[in-house]
Amino acid sequence: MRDQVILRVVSKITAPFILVFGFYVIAHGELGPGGGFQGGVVLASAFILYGLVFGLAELDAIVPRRVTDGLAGAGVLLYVVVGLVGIVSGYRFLDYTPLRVTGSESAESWGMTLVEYGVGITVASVMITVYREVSQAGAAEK
Amino acid sequence: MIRNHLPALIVIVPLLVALVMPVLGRGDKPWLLATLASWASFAMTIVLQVQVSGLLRNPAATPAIISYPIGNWQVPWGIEFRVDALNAFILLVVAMISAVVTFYARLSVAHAIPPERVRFFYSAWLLFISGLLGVTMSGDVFNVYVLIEISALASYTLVAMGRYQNRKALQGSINYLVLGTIGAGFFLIGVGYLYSVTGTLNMADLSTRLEPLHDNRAVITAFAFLLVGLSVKMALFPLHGWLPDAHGYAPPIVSALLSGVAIKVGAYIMFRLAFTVLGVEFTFAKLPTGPVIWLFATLAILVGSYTAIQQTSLKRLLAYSSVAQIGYIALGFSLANENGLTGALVHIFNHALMKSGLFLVAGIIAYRLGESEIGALAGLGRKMPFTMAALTAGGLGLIGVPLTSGFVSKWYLVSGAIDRGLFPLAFVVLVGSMLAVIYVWKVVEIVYFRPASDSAAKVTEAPWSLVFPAWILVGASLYFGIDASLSSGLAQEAARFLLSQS
Amino acid sequence: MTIIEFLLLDVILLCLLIVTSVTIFVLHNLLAATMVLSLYSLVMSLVWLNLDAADVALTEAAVGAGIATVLLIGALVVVGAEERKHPLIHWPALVLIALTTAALVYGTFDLPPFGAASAPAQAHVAPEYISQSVPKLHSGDYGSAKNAEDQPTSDNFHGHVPNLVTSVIVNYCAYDTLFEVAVIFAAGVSLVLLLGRRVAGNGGEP
Amino acid sequence: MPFFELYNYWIFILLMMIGLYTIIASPNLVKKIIGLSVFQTAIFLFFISLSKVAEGTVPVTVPPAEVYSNPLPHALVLTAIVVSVSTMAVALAILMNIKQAYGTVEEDEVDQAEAH
Repeated sequence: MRDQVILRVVSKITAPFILVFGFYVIAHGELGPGGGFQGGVVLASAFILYGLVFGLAELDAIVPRRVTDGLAGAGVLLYVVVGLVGIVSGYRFLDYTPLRVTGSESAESWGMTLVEYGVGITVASVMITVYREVSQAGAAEK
Repeated sequence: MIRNHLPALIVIVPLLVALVMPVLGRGDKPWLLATLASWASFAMTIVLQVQVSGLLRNPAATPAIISYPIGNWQVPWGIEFRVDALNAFILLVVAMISAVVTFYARLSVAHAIPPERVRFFYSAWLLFISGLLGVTMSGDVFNVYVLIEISALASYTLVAMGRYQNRKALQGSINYLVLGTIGAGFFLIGVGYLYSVTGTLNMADLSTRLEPLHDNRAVITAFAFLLVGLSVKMALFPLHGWLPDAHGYAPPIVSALLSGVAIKVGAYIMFRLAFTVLGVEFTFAKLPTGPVIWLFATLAILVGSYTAIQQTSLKRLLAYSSVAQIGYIALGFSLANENGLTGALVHIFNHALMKSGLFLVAGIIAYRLGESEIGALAGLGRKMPFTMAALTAGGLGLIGVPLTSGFVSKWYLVSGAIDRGLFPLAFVVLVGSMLAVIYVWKVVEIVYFRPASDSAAKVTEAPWSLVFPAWILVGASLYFGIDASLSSGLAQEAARFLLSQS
Repeated sequence: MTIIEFLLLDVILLCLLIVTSVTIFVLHNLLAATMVLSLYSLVMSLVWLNLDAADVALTEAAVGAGIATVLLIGALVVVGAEERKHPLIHWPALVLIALTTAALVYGTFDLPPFGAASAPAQAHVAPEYISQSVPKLHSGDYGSAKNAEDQPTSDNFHGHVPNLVTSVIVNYCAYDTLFEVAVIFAAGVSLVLLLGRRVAGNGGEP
Repeated sequence: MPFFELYNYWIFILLMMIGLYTIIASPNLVKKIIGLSVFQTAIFLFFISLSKVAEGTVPVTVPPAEVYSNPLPHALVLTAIVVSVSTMAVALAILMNIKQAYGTVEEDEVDQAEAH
């Protein structure tokens, strides 16, 4: 598909919008349907689209394997760290109280937001890894 | 501060280390971190055991129950970790075996897995351990499902890693996956039925709300499905079909943890549901659980031992022996009296030591010889004296020779059967031991009384970093055969706790 | 939407589910079976939407009809898309299924009626999730199950998250969710272990 | 009439059994994995059926409504869906390895290859 100029241009233009939409879905989870998992899938789809159009090598150039490997762990790590903050500040594991936004009536907490982003990061990186491994296995078969 | 958060930290430490594994390089660093994490969990488990057990406090007291509501949400709304005499004991077994096996893993993994994958291997390994530790403590039935699934998912992959030695590992892995997922599905249906009639997922809350519902047909169905699902996970006959291939062809350290610990965790959940959630009254008086389980337990002991005799591969022999040993645990469960339960629980402890030790020995043999056919062991008694002594000592434990820990468990089981007046069951335990004599002797005879083949002539003793951990486990199993006061004391405490729940 | 409309839609969609699932079994072309599976997922997500589970429906549509389909197609490229013909009747399986069905149906007779507002699942625990007034404990200590310090505080969590499902996921069931993400991570690690990097000259490997 | 009270549960059982039958009766391993997906999704249908309250609405409080369906089973199923798709990914990866090692993904052919 590398010769398809329209595809190349369109996918380059849409990728940032898909990314923004992904973050929107993650952030929107508290208000309506959506959340970390769904948003993560959307985020990954931007990269997968890029990989489909420009090939795996190009995708590796933008997001090296080490980055996705690291981020896959980092997302869960963010989640665990939010949990540990609860312990360190004298509450229990996964207690979001210390991460509350002070002065906010709705008692919205950073904990919930960070946790959602943690989920999104892991889901997105694993989806990219899955796409990579499966399409590589398919390419090796040919 | 740490003292108050042990239930959360025991699970989180291995998980945390698993997460950073993929960014580590090659070399020994992944192994070192994994070992540190598993020993840290083990150390915390010991502290937790002391906090819970009445036996280890001075003066001896009744065992405590520790509740750790995660996120500080009040139970039953939030998820709770609940540690009592029963799961503190199981937790100790899980953490202890994981720690020793991880310590052993370095050379064995380097031998079995391509170097660029080793760090991912340890990542999956720690996720497996973390899941098992979590299942043991969780007080929420759906949380148990999620944790069972994470440890199972990691173990499917770990089993498949045996393909570098034998492609049959892949077949074993996919069968394990399909059956394991169906088993988990059945468990989930049971959870759903219970939820629909009680409206709760918390085990303690379930047990109070189920009290008036013992005649409810949905509860009976739920119990049946939970039992079947868990029987798949613990490989109770006739649902053991996945075990021999998965345990027989996985990398040795994976077999050690699967056979020693993973199937026991399934058995633990069965104890938990039958005694503390549904209650003795419902499980054993209202439903014919006792006879059904002892029927299958008997068949497991006889068929498992008999099939073990016919095996030509050491690891498959050990795998079939595990089928039989799960039979003993189920037998003790079905007796539902103090001696029977003590026997089952102490056998969980003893068998974990023996079987993991023996799989580590099988790993040493694979490391030195590159195969695990029993015929290849001929004459190794002189070439690898320490390894073969461990093999023999572990084998004697499987038989249940006096002064080994296997004897202690069988003693309790036989007395439990006699207490109930079920003499045929006591007889089955004895027949099982006779069959074990045959399969153990088959190996020992080849090791010590056959001349070494040409290829074996150059074999030397394995490095101490492999032999020593194997001997820790086998040695411990010998020690707890001679002085069983600690192991059977804790098991007895747990058994009394279970019987006091109804 | 009236009850009748709801039931009608539910029944029609459920019939579609039966048709698609049987078709999946009968088809010998695995690519076709994959397509029908994604149809099954889509219909299922419509059923769930009809049953008020918008979040789940969205996820099922993305996962079942999206990710699972892509995964299956990727796998079929490698393993081949044609299933060998086999007899459709498998007696041991039929016996097993008959027994399982009997056990499950036996249990349904004591389940609360479908949609009942008085069912235990609706009456216990759930109201506090919906009003987001779950009591919160105060201390970080424990000693025994009934710790005197562990009284609910007046400082309840009155955070109001409009999406109640998200509220349950990230608050009360946060631990499940943590391990859900860990499962995804485990799947990623597994794929690297099982498939990874077998093509020579790949980048990024140290 | 029990039918209208319970039919949703019976359909879940039927779908689950079709999935289970596909798993057991198909010798092709990919088909088994597809069957597994049908089986698991049917169990999720059971949980969602439990959450439904007649005349209830989607559990989102904007705009406010009188009756909401129960959000807890929704949360459980979300978790379970993710677990099931992860299992499927691992299963398919193992199958690709089996194809590489044995040249087939038909169960009986794999068994035969091993017997020789």
